[in-house]
Amino acid sequence: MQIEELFKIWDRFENSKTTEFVFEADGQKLCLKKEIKTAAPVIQTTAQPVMQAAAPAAAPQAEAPASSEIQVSGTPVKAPFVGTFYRAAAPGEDPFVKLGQKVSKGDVIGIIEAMKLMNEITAPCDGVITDIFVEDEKLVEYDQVLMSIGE
Amino acid sequence: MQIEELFKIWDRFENSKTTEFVFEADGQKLCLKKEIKTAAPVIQTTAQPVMQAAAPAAAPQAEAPASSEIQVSGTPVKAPFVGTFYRAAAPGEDPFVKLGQKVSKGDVIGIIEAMKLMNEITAPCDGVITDIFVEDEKLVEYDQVLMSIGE
Amino acid sequence: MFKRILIANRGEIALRIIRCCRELNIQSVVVCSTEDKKSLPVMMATYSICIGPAKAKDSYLNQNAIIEAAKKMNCDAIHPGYGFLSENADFARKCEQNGIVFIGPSADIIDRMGDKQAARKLMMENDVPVVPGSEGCIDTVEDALKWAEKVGYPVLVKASAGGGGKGMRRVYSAQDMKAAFDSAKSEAESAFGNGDLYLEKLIIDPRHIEVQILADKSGNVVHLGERDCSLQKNNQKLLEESPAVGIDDDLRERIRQTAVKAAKAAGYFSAGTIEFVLDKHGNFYFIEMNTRIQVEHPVTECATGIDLVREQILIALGRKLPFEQKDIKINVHVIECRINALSTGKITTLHLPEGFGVRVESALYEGYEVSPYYDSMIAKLIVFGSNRREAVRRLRRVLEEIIVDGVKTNAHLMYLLTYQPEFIRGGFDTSYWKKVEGDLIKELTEVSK
Amino acid sequence: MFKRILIANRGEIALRIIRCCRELNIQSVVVCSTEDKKSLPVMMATYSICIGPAKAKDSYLNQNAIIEAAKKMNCDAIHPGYGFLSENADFARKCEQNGIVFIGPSADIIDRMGDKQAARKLMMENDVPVVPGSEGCIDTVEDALKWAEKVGYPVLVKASAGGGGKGMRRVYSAQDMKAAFDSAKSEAESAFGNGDLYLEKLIIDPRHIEVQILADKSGNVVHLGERDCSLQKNNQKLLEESPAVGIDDDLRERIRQTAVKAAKAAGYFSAGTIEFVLDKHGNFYFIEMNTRIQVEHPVTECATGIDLVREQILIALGRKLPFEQKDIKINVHVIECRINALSTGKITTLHLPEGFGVRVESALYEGYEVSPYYDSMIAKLIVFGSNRREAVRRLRRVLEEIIVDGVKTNAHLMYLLTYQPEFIRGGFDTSYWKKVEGDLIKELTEVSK
Repeated sequence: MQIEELFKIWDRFENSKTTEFVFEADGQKLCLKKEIKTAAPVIQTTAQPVMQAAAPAAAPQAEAPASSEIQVSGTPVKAPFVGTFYRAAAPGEDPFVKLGQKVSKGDVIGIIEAMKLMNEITAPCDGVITDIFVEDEKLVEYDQVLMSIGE
Repeated sequence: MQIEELFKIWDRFENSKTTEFVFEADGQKLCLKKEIKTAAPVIQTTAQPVMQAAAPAAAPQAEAPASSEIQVSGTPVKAPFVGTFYRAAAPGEDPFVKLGQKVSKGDVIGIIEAMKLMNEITAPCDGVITDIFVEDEKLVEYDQVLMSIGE
Repeated sequence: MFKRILIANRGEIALRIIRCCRELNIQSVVVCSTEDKKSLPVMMATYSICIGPAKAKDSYLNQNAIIEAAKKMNCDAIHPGYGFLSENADFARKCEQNGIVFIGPSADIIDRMGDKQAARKLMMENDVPVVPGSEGCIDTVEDALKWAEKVGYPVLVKASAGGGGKGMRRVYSAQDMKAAFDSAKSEAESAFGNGDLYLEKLIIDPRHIEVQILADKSGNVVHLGERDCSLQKNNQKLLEESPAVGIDDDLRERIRQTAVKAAKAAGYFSAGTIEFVLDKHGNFYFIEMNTRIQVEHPVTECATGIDLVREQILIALGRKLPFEQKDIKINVHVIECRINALSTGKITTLHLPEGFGVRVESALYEGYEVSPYYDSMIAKLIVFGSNRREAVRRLRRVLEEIIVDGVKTNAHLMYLLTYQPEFIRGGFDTSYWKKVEGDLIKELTEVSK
Repeated sequence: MFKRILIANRGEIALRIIRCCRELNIQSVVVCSTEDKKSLPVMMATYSICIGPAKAKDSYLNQNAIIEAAKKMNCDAIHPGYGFLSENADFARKCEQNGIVFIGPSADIIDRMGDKQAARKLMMENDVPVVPGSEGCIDTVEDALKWAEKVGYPVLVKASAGGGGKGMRRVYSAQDMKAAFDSAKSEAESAFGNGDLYLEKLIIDPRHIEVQILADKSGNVVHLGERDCSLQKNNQKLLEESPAVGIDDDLRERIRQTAVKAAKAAGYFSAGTIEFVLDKHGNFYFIEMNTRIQVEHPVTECATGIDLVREQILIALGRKLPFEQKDIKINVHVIECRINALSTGKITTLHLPEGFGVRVESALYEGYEVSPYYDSMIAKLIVFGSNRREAVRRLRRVLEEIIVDGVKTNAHLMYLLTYQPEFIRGGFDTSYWKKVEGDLIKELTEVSK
């Protein structure tokens, strides 16, 4: 079997309802398996306007806040309001916290600037910084997950 | 087995209710498996206009053909075209068939009048009339179930 | 041209503005609450930004968060829609102070027209009729009787410090005056610690007629005809139409011209509405000016072919009106019917009507969750025809056609309304709904059996 | 007024007619195939009746079944829509014979205009320009050269008995004539057993301009302006607009008046369309008359405010036109874009655009199965604005907004088209799509990466 053929079969398998595929020939063997979705098929209205991407007029979305639909394992630290997130007290200084760093409840982990005021963001619990989702100086929206604190 | 042959088999498998397929020949082996859908929830668009019933202008629907969405147990006898269904050869005469009557394949069980022609409707198989869904002299639509024949 | 407009609103009006921005090649940033993250405006805008929790106080009314979002997202203008912050002079001023164009009139104009007593005074000075009232306070029953005799009964006795109906009495004849005056005075004293009273003519069951105005910053003012919004339940409009029927051309023209005069007196610019009450004798009185786009603006858009939101944006940019009064032609009859949710829930099946003479404004989609946090209006059905009869028939058709499964709506009730003789005749007043509602509900119950 | 109309069609046009019936208080009976039992027209009509299996030949083209259904359901008229039996004189005659009004012109008129040679002759007799052709057959190469010299090259050599391009040759200069003539003759002889040839002027890359006509049974004829339908792929229209751009008012008026003359010559009544080709020099020629409502009729409806289906029904009833030519005003630019399915399947998510200046005609709903049996057109997006630029921008907006998940469509391709300089300029001819399609597909592939 050529790799092109193999890929063809694999693509078909991906798009099929088949959950297991085994094929043996000429001393070669191909075995494909898929996990079964036990959840009932949810009909989701993902009504994103089709042409957004193609629109020549559309600007890069870079400056918009990132989607806050994030899988968080530990305790999430969320933005209490819209503003600019800073990881350090001043440019060039060390960030308040780094990945893997131990923190105690109440420790400052960042700053959100809104209406020209600097608002300290503190850890909601003791633990270890397991994830940092927002880069320095980025705009965050209300309820956006900034970091997560694990054990 | 050529890949075209393999794909042909696979397509059949996909569109079938078969959940497992194993084929061995000439040292080749093809094995296909599918998970059984435990009746996924069907989202039905029963988009009946809400106001039909409330519309003061709406006339009684009596003369419209009855919905042909009928649960049939035996062999259905369907209308082959639009027309008026008669259960007897002439008004006042006995109907061709009655409920529970034994019929043989080819027996006349009713008449559909269309374009001023009387068309005999015959039993598609031997059996017993188990259900009569359409009244005498009613308009029937194409494919509408007139009667059912059981054992 | 603006590069990017922030839309400080939600629902159908946010979508309306986003569509206009797209057509003007302007980027749109819509703000949303956590509740509205899956709304159609959020999906359709160039960008969206969540500014607070579900409660409007903390999101759509959160001035600081909105200004912050607009600044950080480099928006050069804010469109407030209707409701929420649209008539908040403080917010308009904050926009101005932060170098962001508020799409609407200036904060000063909003202030001026928002103070009802000052607005009334301004109108009187400019010969715009207002509901007749006593000049200053009336201290004695004798003076009250004298004033009432002059303007004619019925009259309203009102507490100067009043509000919410407290210290207010309707007086239908001279013999009831003393009792009403005394009880209003004592109620006002105990409620507000101030027993000052004044009198106003009571207009019984008036029609609600409003005139749409467009004015630019160079002082050009045109009217776009009137809307009859007399179909109201508890002061909430249910159905609006244009032109108003059953009034002669002379009166119609006087109402329209008075509205232009009022807008000029206010030094107004942007889209705005002058509201009048019209009594049975053809007398009309200024009530207030709405300094924003209104829910029922599509009625006028269908009647004139003029895109009001677009004009708002262009006026905010300082452009002059591209037409004069004589260019504005109204040749069709338009009716808008509001569809309100009577329960919350997920929309399971949705079919919005379409076709000749129909426009629908709605942010619904199949799967959308109608939320309890905001206004219950979920769709506006706008129909037009060459005359009122044609529009009424089309309204029936679209009300037969609309399907909104998953929540209860007022669509059935409004449908039954379209068969009421008084509705078909048109020209009913603001008391009409109250009279007919009971019958309609009864009929609906019978039909539903 | 008719009491009940049978609609012998499906999809969006059936829905269009049902809506009109509802507005006229006429009951509707829509016929359907087994495939269409869950269609929106079936749900929206007063009644529906299944008349045959999926294949159109046995259902929507089944004349006997349709007549039978109409009679048994006590319908007093049949509206054929477009396509299917709409231009079938036999069917119109059967309706007449069965005492059912055919909503369209008489069977005789359909016959007259359906015979292309007879129609051409009629037009010539009435000074309506037709594509110049030889009178009768041309027997020799010498006569062919002589004729071609007279009208100018290029010319078309055509077999009298021909069809489907057989026995047809394009001749661009005198030196190619002999070879073309001889080969066409022998091809015609072998294909049709008849070598008779005639010549016609070849119009290279014309524009397709058609004029909408309304005529009553009393001989009153008005035009409702022209439509430019030059954007075609393999003679299938993709986008239509009105008015046609890039032609001066004198020419525009001459085309419109010629169409009125043609309709009068045909003794026409009902809604109809006169199709012309327009060459680069401003010469225009009658091609054929469409004796039915057309797919693109909403373009004219949005331009004029006249409900064409309603007028068709009223004309069929014998009513006189309620307006004269001078009453018909066209003040907006309208564009219709057809959305075609490029694959079949179930619609999983649907969002049809809405808002100011937009009309959508479609029988889609979420959950609907797009069938392989019928036309691939699934929606028509009609936009209008005060000028073409505004309409184009609105078209972009609605193409950005539309969501039809579950099947592939041409929406993306049409969207990219709206950014092509030649499209933006307007006035392109029927060869334009062929030239631009490759680029658009390439661009689409790159964008999709």
